[in-house]
Order: sequence, then structure tokens, then C-alpha cells
Amino acid sequence: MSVPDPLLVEELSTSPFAAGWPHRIVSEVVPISRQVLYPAGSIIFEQNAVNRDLFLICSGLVGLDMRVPARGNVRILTLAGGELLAWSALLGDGQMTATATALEPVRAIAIDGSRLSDLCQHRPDIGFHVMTRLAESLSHRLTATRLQLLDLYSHTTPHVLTFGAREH
Amino acid sequence: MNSSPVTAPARPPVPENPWLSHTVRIEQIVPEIAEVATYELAFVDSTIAATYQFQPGQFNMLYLPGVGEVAISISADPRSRERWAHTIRVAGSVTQSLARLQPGATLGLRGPYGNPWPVAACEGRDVILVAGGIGLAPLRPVIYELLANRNRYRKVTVLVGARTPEGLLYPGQYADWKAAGIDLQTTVDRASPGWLGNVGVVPQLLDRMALPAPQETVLLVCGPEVMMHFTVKSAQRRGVPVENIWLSSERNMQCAVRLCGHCQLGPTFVCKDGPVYRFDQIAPFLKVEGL
Amino acid sequence: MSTRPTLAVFKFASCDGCQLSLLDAEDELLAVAGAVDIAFFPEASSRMLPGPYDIALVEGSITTSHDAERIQEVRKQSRFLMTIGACATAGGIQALRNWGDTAEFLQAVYARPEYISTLATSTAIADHVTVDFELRGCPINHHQLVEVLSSLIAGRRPRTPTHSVCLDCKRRGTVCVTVAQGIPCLGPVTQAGCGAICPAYDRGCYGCYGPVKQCNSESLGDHFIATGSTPGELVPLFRNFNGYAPEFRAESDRLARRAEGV
Amino acid sequence: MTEARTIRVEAISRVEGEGALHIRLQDGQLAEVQLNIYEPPRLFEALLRGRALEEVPDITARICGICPVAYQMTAVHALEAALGVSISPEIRRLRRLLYCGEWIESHALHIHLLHAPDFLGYDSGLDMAADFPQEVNRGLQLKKHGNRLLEVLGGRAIHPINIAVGGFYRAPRREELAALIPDFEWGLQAAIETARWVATFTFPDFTPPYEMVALVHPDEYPFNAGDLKSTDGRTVKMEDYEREFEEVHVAHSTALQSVRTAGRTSYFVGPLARINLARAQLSPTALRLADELGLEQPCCNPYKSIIARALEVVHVYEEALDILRDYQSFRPSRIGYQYRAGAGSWATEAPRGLIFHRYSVDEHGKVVTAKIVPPTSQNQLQIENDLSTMLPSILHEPDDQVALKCEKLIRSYDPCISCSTHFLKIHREEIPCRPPGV
Amino acid sequence: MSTSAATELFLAKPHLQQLLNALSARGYCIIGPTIDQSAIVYAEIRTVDELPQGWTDQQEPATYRLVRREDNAWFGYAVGPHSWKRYLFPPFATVAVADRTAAGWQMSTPHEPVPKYAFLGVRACELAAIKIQDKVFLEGAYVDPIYRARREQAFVIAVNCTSAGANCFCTSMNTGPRCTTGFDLALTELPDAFLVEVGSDSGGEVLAELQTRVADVEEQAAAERARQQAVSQITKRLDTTDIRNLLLTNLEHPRWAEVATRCLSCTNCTMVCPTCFCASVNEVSDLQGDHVERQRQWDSCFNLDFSYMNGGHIRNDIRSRYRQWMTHKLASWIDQFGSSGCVGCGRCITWCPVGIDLTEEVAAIRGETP
Repeated sequence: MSVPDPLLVEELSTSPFAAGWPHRIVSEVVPISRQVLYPAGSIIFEQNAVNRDLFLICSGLVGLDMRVPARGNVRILTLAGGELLAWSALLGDGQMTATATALEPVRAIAIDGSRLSDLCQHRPDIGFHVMTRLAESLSHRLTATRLQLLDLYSHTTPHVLTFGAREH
Repeated sequence: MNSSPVTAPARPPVPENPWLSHTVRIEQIVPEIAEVATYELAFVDSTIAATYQFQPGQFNMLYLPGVGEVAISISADPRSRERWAHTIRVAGSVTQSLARLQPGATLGLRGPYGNPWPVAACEGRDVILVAGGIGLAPLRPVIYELLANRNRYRKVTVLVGARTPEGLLYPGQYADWKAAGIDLQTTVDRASPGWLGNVGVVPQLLDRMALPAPQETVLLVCGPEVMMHFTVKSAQRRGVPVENIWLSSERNMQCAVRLCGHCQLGPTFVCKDGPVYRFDQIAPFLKVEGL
Repeated sequence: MSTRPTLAVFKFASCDGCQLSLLDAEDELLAVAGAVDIAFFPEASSRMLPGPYDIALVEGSITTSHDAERIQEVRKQSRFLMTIGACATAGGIQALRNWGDTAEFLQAVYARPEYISTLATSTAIADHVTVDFELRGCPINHHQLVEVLSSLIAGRRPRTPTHSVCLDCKRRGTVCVTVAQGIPCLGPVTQAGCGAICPAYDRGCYGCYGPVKQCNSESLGDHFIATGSTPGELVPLFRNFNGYAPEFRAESDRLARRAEGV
Repeated sequence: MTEARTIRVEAISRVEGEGALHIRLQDGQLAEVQLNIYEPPRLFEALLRGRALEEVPDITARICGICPVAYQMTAVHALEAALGVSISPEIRRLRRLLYCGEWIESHALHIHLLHAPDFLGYDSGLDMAADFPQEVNRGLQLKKHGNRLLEVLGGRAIHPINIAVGGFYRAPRREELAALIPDFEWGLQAAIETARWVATFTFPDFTPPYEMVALVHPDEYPFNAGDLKSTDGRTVKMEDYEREFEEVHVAHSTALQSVRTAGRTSYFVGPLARINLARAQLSPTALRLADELGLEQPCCNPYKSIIARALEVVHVYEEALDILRDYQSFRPSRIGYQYRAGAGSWATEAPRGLIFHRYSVDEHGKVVTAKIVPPTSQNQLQIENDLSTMLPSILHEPDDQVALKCEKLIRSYDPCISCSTHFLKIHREEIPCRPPGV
Repeated sequence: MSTSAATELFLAKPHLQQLLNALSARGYCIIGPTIDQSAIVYAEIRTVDELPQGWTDQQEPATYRLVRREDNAWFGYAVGPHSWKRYLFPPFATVAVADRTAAGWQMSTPHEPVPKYAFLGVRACELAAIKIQDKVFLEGAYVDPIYRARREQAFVIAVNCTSAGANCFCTSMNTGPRCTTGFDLALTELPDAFLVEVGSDSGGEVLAELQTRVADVEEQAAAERARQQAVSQITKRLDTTDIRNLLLTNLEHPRWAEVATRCLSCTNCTMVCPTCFCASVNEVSDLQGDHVERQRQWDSCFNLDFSYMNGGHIRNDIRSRYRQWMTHKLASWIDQFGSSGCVGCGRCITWCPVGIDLTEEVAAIRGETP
């Protein structure tokens, strides 16, 4: 295990994910984390592929696309700095539900999902902090998705009759 | 170069008959997005044109004789002296009929009415404008005002959400606004092919923003009620005080002069106490379904 | 002028009163006739042009299998199909058969009932085809008809008042016959449009314009019972010209069950 | 080999309600004439059973939107007969006034919008308005007067709401009726002009022998009182109506028809019958005008019904003005009554002719049986007979001309098919009437 | 002589006709109580014979009956189905007209003659109601010209209540039954006379033309007893303690749903209410659409379409509409106009076809009744 990158420690501890955590917990997570960079246009992971990393986006925009039969790739969400990506790496079996593409140069912290999971399992204090932040993030995501579902800007076009229209 | 700020004009003399409209002519119709167009209106009577002033956030009653009247926010530059822009979406009888008119046609206009956006309260502060859909129209006069006196305000951010990229209002002006020192971000609920920008709802843009001085940040929100609700929640979570949050509300508007009773929202009349409210003034009533 | 919308008037089981309302708009009739192209209106004109039509006014309810087919054809030929009156909108007075035994009804009226072709029910046009707009009334009000036609000619969606008869009574200064005289009146649950005539003539409203939106017929029925009416007496009050409109139907059925002690 | 020719008018226009005409010829000879009424049955007589007798005027009005008052008047009189109610002279006068309103609106409609176009060669009164604006507008004004009178007195023109067993729910205030007087004074003059105008039309030479029947009263023009008189000299009391007239199935016909019981012959009702039988009771102006216009006495040309109708309009304007000028509001507007089991029948004169109702009621005020014979039912066999008489002389003409001439003849009767409570298309198949679950 | 500042004058009963004559001579159209449609309504009257002499009204929730009094009092009733707002804020009025000209639409104000009304028989609660409507129509940033024109010309003759109806609760609202302000003349009825109080200069001028004299002490005492009788007959109460906050903090109270099972949303309460001022404007045009009148008519928050917006209804059930009406009347009115919108006349209780009693509803929200 290499010496912790001080920049990584700084980045992680000021991120919304780990902000406010006790140092001892951050320092447990740092060793299983690494900085990653994705050039614009590159694919971070593919739908249905297995990905073992949980990403904490530091900067840049990531598009999440889902394949829909007959419609191709549909972008369902974009994520940006401060947001979590690929939570299935921690909660699921690592199979990704969407394809993530870097729409801009993306800088992120990748946390090894299986080791984080182990850590959470053995260290309930770490588990509590990680899962709380994950739950918050998911809760926001769920609210946002609900708002999207509400289709707030749609409106039914009134029945317009076009014959005999007269100028006023 | 700065021009003078928009000061509250001396209240125009109360008309003898508050229902009486002035005749305005459609000078130009600018198609914006699907079913939305901006109508540039000019008073036929030049003496009225000379005295007519409005403040950002106020609305006019546009009247099509035989069809009816509708409240439309003024989306013009508050310094307009000849033409007053109204961005209108086809939604009901009046707007349907308006959509069939051509430049040169006349209609009635009375106003301006209602409480304006608190432009003075924005001075020296970070300003965030959040607009959803057609909600950008009532905020556009504020943008004109902020741009005209850009140095009076600190960071100015405009967050615009729409259903689709095609639903983003005034796209042709974004580059100018950005060039003039506004951080403008857009997001859509549903991406179209080729859209490379944000996908997601507009409160998420606010979530991502760095708010270095939330206490010194003013938030002006206009859009569907639910969108405003979540935007305000997000801002409150980030520490923006309720007294710095303003939003523009909507109700059935008939007289616009607090005489007909239609537009009540809790103990307020939207035509008189709104449409722009300080959030804490109506917060308890926005929560109640069917109020 | 070819840009004038074409108008057609179709009749099903009815009394003709609603289409007559158009001819009763004496002051506006010639103007209407100038603003639309009357393509099919047998009651008024021998000229009967084939469809399609821009505006179809449909009077009457569906009571025969032939009419059930004919309305499909009318729908196909019509861009904007508007029902006029209680028969077309709710089945009309002839929908009373829907609660009875139509075969027995026929026997009561005709010496040779076996010759008669009819359905057992009288149903609204909307039960058969999509209806774009319903103009209520038994009969419709010709001012409303002209207003709706004007709005269609002008290309806007027609709107007619959706408030209760009570509001119109109060506007015209009529004293409530239920409160002041104890006369059961359907005004509170009936849609306005007639001009609130009956109470102005010292009698209760009998619901010519059908149920007002979100009407609370049950509360009204219960109140009449609490103030001395029997459920049985109230059944026919709800079960008449618009008796088969869902809200009135539910209330008359509820009262009928109460009358029977169910 | 025989050659068959069939002429059909699928929808007779400018009549109220829906009917068709089928003419079948066999070897050039007229084989069958059918006035085919396809107005769907609405079963009023059945659905009246069990309803409160107070509802009868409201419900029977819905038989016909053109002449609802005729149904209401006949119903209330028949029910009053069943209950033993005598109405006051004030109520009687108001009822005459109400009938004036209906006659004006119905006659003005028929003359100007439905019938005159036949004489002047138009598809409709609306088309005719382009060339005869003054006449059509005058007609609309007259019609409007009739409707306004119905509105003041009845609450509304179609299906009035103020007609009660025993009288009126509310007697109008004096001012309400007095406000109509200026219009009616104008209307009387306009009605005279209309009569003079229609008398100038060219009438086909067609005068079959008719038995005409109308209600005749010694002191008043036929409305809602009197005895039934026939041009054959007989007089029938109202209560004997069902002995003298009956509704029958005729083998070759598609509809129920009312006939003289004796001999099962047709008879003629309506304006022409009334003028022929009660010319002396016409108002002074109408009577003078009848003489001025040279209307024969008796007149047996059905096409000249339009003149009779126009004279009746003059009459009712004059009568209405008399009533309006003398009117004072009164109480009670409605005579009280006790329920009792019984039966009553009555006949009145609808604009288009005699109408008859009979009801029996129980001691709780509920209808037990109802019988309604509308005017068109009484004229229908006569119309068919007329067609049979006329057709041989025009059969050489093309089908469309034959059809048009038949339609014109039918229209002169102002048939009101909607009120054919039991006119139907009969087909010889039994259709089960009870669907599952009912 | 009474210590009261106002001197009461004695007017023999038959001489009330002199007052009507004096007002007619001044060009007033006199509106007063009279019997029509089985009720005491406000309509144009010319003589005192048209007053409901010897009649009274018996009121209960959803019930109003005209009954004979034992005496022949001329003003011996409570309040009827009509209120004066019918005359000051007419149910129909044309607010503007538009005409299509070669130069486009021209909008103008219709100039209709303004009726000059004298109101006879205005009760204390009704004076309070007029005062409330004054605030609505005259004291905001915008003035209603129709109301103003009528109001400015109106001559008000108040009549003190000497009896009260079962639905009266003016004492709870501090609006009566004594007429204290807002009238030109105020009468108190005695068996054979009226004691008259002058409330304005024009009232004094008119009164000067009548045959009056100063009332003696006994007469004044009798008048006071008569007025006190009304106070003692009032049994209905509405507890107004902190009512604004009570209602505005109970917007989700289960009682709203309960009352919605009874409420017909028929608008009767709002129509008979002497202070309700909601209206809507309709376009009335000829078929060519070249001449358009904008017609204002009474509207009600109980109408579904009242809150129509963008294809939906904000108040889409009876619960929210009843809540809107009652919270507006009793609570948010205070925010808007500085006083309650209720004057305690009880009309909304009498004329509700199913007898909903707002005093009971308030009590229920207070938790005072089951």
C-alpha cells in the first residue's frame, strides 16, 4: 500500500461525500481510493458491465445513458462535481444499470467497492457514515427523478379549431 | 457604462375605471419555442407610452375583446420606452386567439400590476435566478436590470430548466448574457439526441453550486409550483435565509386590482401582494393543498 | 364563402326542441346562417349536403340499434361533435325505461308491441362515440347555443357556466323556494344555464340542465328527508329529464334503495 | 312481367321530427303510399305511469319541442277533469293567452321558414331570406313575439315551466305582461301584412272532399274548450272522443293512425278545419281579412292552410292584445284540489290541429294510465289519402318532381312528427326487448 | 333630556310617509323592505303601506318563514334574503365596452345613469357590512367606480332592531344591534311612533321637513327598552377569540372534510352574505364581435371554475372551497382589510339549503363540539 496522497486526502475530506467525517474514518477510506481522470468523450463504464468502483465526481460532467429498445441510448441524468456515481458497486453486484460517459474532462475519486463494503461490514462506525451519505445521495436522486416523472413543464395543448379563424 | 437603476416610479394615477384597457398594437411577434411567442406591444396613444413604466416581475392584463383577459408578465427590458415584450404560451382561450393575430392587430392592455422582484435587495449580493420553463419570462426583466448595472451585484447565476432542450426559452440570448458576466446553466428533464448539456431537474443545479456566502445570496425563483418548492428546499438546505428567497406565484387572475377575489392565496391577493412574494410570507400557505 | 365552417344538425330520439332553439334565436338566426354553411339541417332546409361537416349538433338519445349505428357514421363525418340537450347528453326522459321493463312499456303503449323495434335502453351519445362538447338543457338555451357557435366560429373553445342554479337565482334576486317555502328544489345540484326560471315562478328546479360538477346530491337528498320528504317521493325528483346522468342516477338509486328499506 | 317503380323520400325536410315517404307503383299504377315515420318510440304513455300527476304537464311537454303548450294545456285540462277541479276565469284567460303565444311562434315558424319556401322555390327560409329579407325578418319578429309571450307567461318558450294542474305556479305581474303590448300592436299589423302576402301565392288546384274536425265553442275561436264539430254536421262531446275516433293499425300502413270509428275513414284537422268550422268566431280583423282575401267558405284546398294559418296569427294577436290590455294579476294562481281516483279526458287545438289526452289517476295522485293522440296522428291517414288522390295525375313526371310535390303536400299539414308518440317504423321481426341484466 | 349626544326626535308613525315623500322629491329611488316571494325583500317602495306591517320572519338554519306578528310593527323582522349590496354592488354591471374601429379596438367606460338610492330599514349589521364593502371597494389602491358612484349618492335610513332572529349573532361580531354610525337617519320603532336620530347633515336637512318634535324622556326610555329587547333575544354566539390564528393554523383540520359531506357548494352563503364581493367578468358580444361589453357579475369561491388555472382547478373539492370561504370571511379578511368579513347577520345560516351553521363550524374547529 502506497503512502496516502495528501491531495487525495484533501479532496476526499472536503467532498460532500466525506465532509464532516472524523479524520480516522477518512484515513481508513483513503487507502482504498484513487484519483482517476477521464477525457471528454470517454466511457467510464458500460450498462450491464461489472464495475467495482464507487466514483465520487470532483469535477466535470458525466452523462448516464440507458439503452432503450427502439430508442437507442437515452440520457436520463447528468452528474457533476460532488455527486456519487456507480453506487451499484457498493450496494449491488457491480453490474451497472447505465452507461456513464465523461461529457467533459472528468476528475473523480474511485473507491474500491468491494473493499469499502468489507470495511463497512467490519467497522460499523465507518459503515454508518458511508451508508448515511449514500442514502442521502440516493434520496436526492430519487426526489429529482420523481420531479422528472412529474413532467412539470408539460401542458396539454388546448383543443384548437382552425377553421374560420378571424383576425381581431 | 451604467445606466441609472430602475427606481420605483411614482405610482401612476389611479384610473377612474380600473377595468379600462389602453389600445396597444402588435409591432412584432417573435416565435420563441413551440407554442410560445414574444409579442412586442406599443401603445397607440403616445401620451400613455410616454408615462408607462413597469418594474421587473410585474404583469399586465392583455385583453382581446370578445374573448377575454389574461394576466401576462412583462418580459421586456424595464428601460423599454416604445415596445413592451410579453412572452406568451398558448394555454387558454385568450392565448389561443392571440396566437392567431398578426403584427398590426390591436388589443387592450392595462397595468402594470403586482409586486416586483426585489431588485434593490440584490445589490451587493450574490444573485441566483432559477427559472423553470416559461418562468424565465418574468425573470428576464431582472436579467436586463442586472446586466445594465452589472457591477452593483456580485456573482450572478441564472439556472434554467426545461422539459426538453427545445423548451429552453430565449436560447439566442444566453451567449450575450454569459458574455456580460452571468453564469448561466441549463438543464432539461428529457434529453434530445445531440444534447450535451445537463439532464435532470433544476434544483440539482442549485445543489451543485458553490455557495460561498449563502447569507449574502438572494434567490429569485419562477416556475411550476412544485419546482419552486424543491428549489427553495435546496436553497434552505444550503443556508440561504428565507428572507432572501423570492418567488413568483400564479392564480386565476380576473381584475388584477384586488376587487374580484379570485386570486387569493392564503390571506394574500396574488395581484396585489404577489405575484412576487418573499418566501417566508407565503410559506405556510404553499404547503396546503387546494388553498 | 368556402372558409365558413359547415354545420350539420342530427336528430335521434328527442322532441326537436333543442334544434328548434337554433331557429328560436330569432335575432341571431340570419347572422348564424351567414357565419356558417348550413349543410345538413332537415328541419330547416331541404338542401342536404353530404359530409364531412365541421360542426355537428346532435340532438336526441340512442334508443334503436339503427341509431346506434347511425351515430357512428355521424361521428366519422364530423370534426367537432357537440351534443345539444338532455336526451343527447344524458339519455333524456325516455331513459326512464332504463329502470323499467321496456317490453312491458311497449305493451302498455302499443296494441302490437311485437312490431316495434327499439332497444331496452335510452343512452347518451357519449356512451357511443367521443363527444367534443356537451351543451346541457331540456331544452338548451338558445343564447348559450349562439354563444357556443360564435366561439366555434371564432375558433375558440366554448365555455358555458358550470355553477349551480342557486347562483343565478341569487343574481336575479329570486328568494330560495326551499328555505322560504319548503319546496324541494334541485337548484343546488343542478348546472346553471336556464336562467334559474323555476324558482322565479315559485316552484322548485327539476334539474333540466343536469348535475353540476362535483354536486353533492346525497347531502341534498338527506336534507329533504330530514325535513319531511320520504325517500320514495324524492326518487322521481332526481329521476326525470336528466335522471340517467351518473350523479342523479346514483342519488335516485340510493333513495330508491332507502325507500325499499335496503 | 311487371315493372315496379319505387319513389322514396328518405327524409322529409322542413317538418318537425323525422319521417320518410315510400311510394310503390306496380305497372304504372299506384300500389302503395306510406308515410313512414321513423321517429324512435319514446314510450311516454308507459313512463307516465306511477308519476305524480303534477309532473304530467312537464313530462308531456317533452313529447314535442314545437308545441309543448298543446300537450301541457291538454294534460292539465284532462287531469282537472279527473280531479273535478274548476278553474277560475282568470286562469282560463291566461291559458288562452298562453296558447296565443304558442300559435304565434309555431305558425310564424311554419309560414315563413318551412312552408313559404315551397311556394317561392327555395330550399329553406334561410335561403329565401336573401331575396325576401323583409318577409323573413317579419316572420322572425312575429315568432319572437310568440316566444317572448311564452317566456313571460311560461318561464321559457320551449317546455314552459309555469303550467300547473289547477292553473299557474305564479301569475305574472301586470307590468310583465303590459310590457309586451307595444310589440303586439306592431305584430298585429305585421301579421296582417303576412296574411296578405301569403294570399298572393299560387296554389295548386287540389280540393279533395274532406271531413274536417275541430273544437268549436259558441263564444270563442277554438283553443281549449268546446265540443268537437265535424263538417259533416255532427257534434261530439269531448268525453265521447274515444267512441267516435280511434287509433288503428291499418294493414298497408306503417303507423298508428287515428280514424273515425264509424267507417274507419280519415279526417282533417288543423287551421283550415278550424276556419271552416269556426270562421264566425274569428276576431273582427281576422274575419274582415278572410273576406278581403277571398278565402272560400268552406275551403278544401290543403295548400291554402298557409292562409288559414296566417289568419289565425292575426286572430291570436288580436285576442292576445285584448287579454294583455285587461290583465290584472290575481290570486290564487292555482286552484287547490284533493287527490281522488278517477279519469278525465280533454281535447284542445294545437297549432297543427286537434290533440286529445286521457288520464286515469289513483287516490294518491299517481298516474295509472295515459293516452295521448297528437294532431299528426289524426291527420296521417288523410295525408296518405291525399297523396293517393294526387299521385295518379303526376306520375308521368320524373321521380324527383313527384317526390317534391308529395313533400309539398305533406308540409301543408305542418306535420309534427316528433310528437308522434306512437308513430313508428314497424318491421316484422320480433326483437327481444329485454337486454341481459335489466 | 337624554345625556346622549344625539337628540332623538319623535315622528308619529303615519308621518314616515312624509319622509318617503321628501326623499322622492329629492329624486331618490327608495328601496325598502316589502313582502314578495314569501319573504321580506328589499325592493323599490313608494308608500309605507308597502312595508311588511305586522309581519315577521322566523328563521332557523335552512328555514325562513314569514309569519304574522301579534302587533302591527312595521320593521318587526330580522334580516331577509336580500342585502343592500344588491344595490351598491349590483349582480350585473357593465364595466367597460370595446368597439372595433378602423384604427383598431377602442375601449371605453359605459356611461349609464347612476341610480340615486335611499335605503330604508338598514340594520346595524348591515351598516357594518356596508362599511366593510367600503373598505373593499373604496379604500384600496384601486376604487370600484360602480360601487363608488352608487355609494356616494346613497341616503341611508337605519332602523334599530327591536327583536332578533334565531340566527342573529351581531353581538358576537360587535356590529349591533344598535346603529351607531354610518347612517343619515336612524329610527327606533315604538308602537305608534319612530324616534329618529340624525347621523349626517343631509339627514338633518331631510328631517327638518318632517313633522317632528323632541322625544320626551319616557319615549326615549321606551326606545331604549325596545332596542334592549333585541339584545336580549340574541342567543347565537360566535367566539372570535384569536379566530384568525385559530383558522389559519387549522387548515388541515378534519372538520373541513366533515363539513364537505354536507356542503352543496351551491354558493348560497356567499350570495346572501352582505360583504362577499367576489365577481367575474364576462365578454358579451354581438355575433359579429364588433361591439363587446365586459359584464361583471357576482361570482363565488364555491364555484369550481373560480380557481381555474392552466387547465386545472386549484380548489378542486368542496372541502377546499368551504375552507376558503370560511377562512377568508373570518380570518384572512382581517389580514386584508383589518376587520372580520362577518357581521353576524346570520344569512349564510338561514339560506344554506342544508343549514350549515358557521358558528357551529368554528366551534368544532375550536374543539368545542363533537
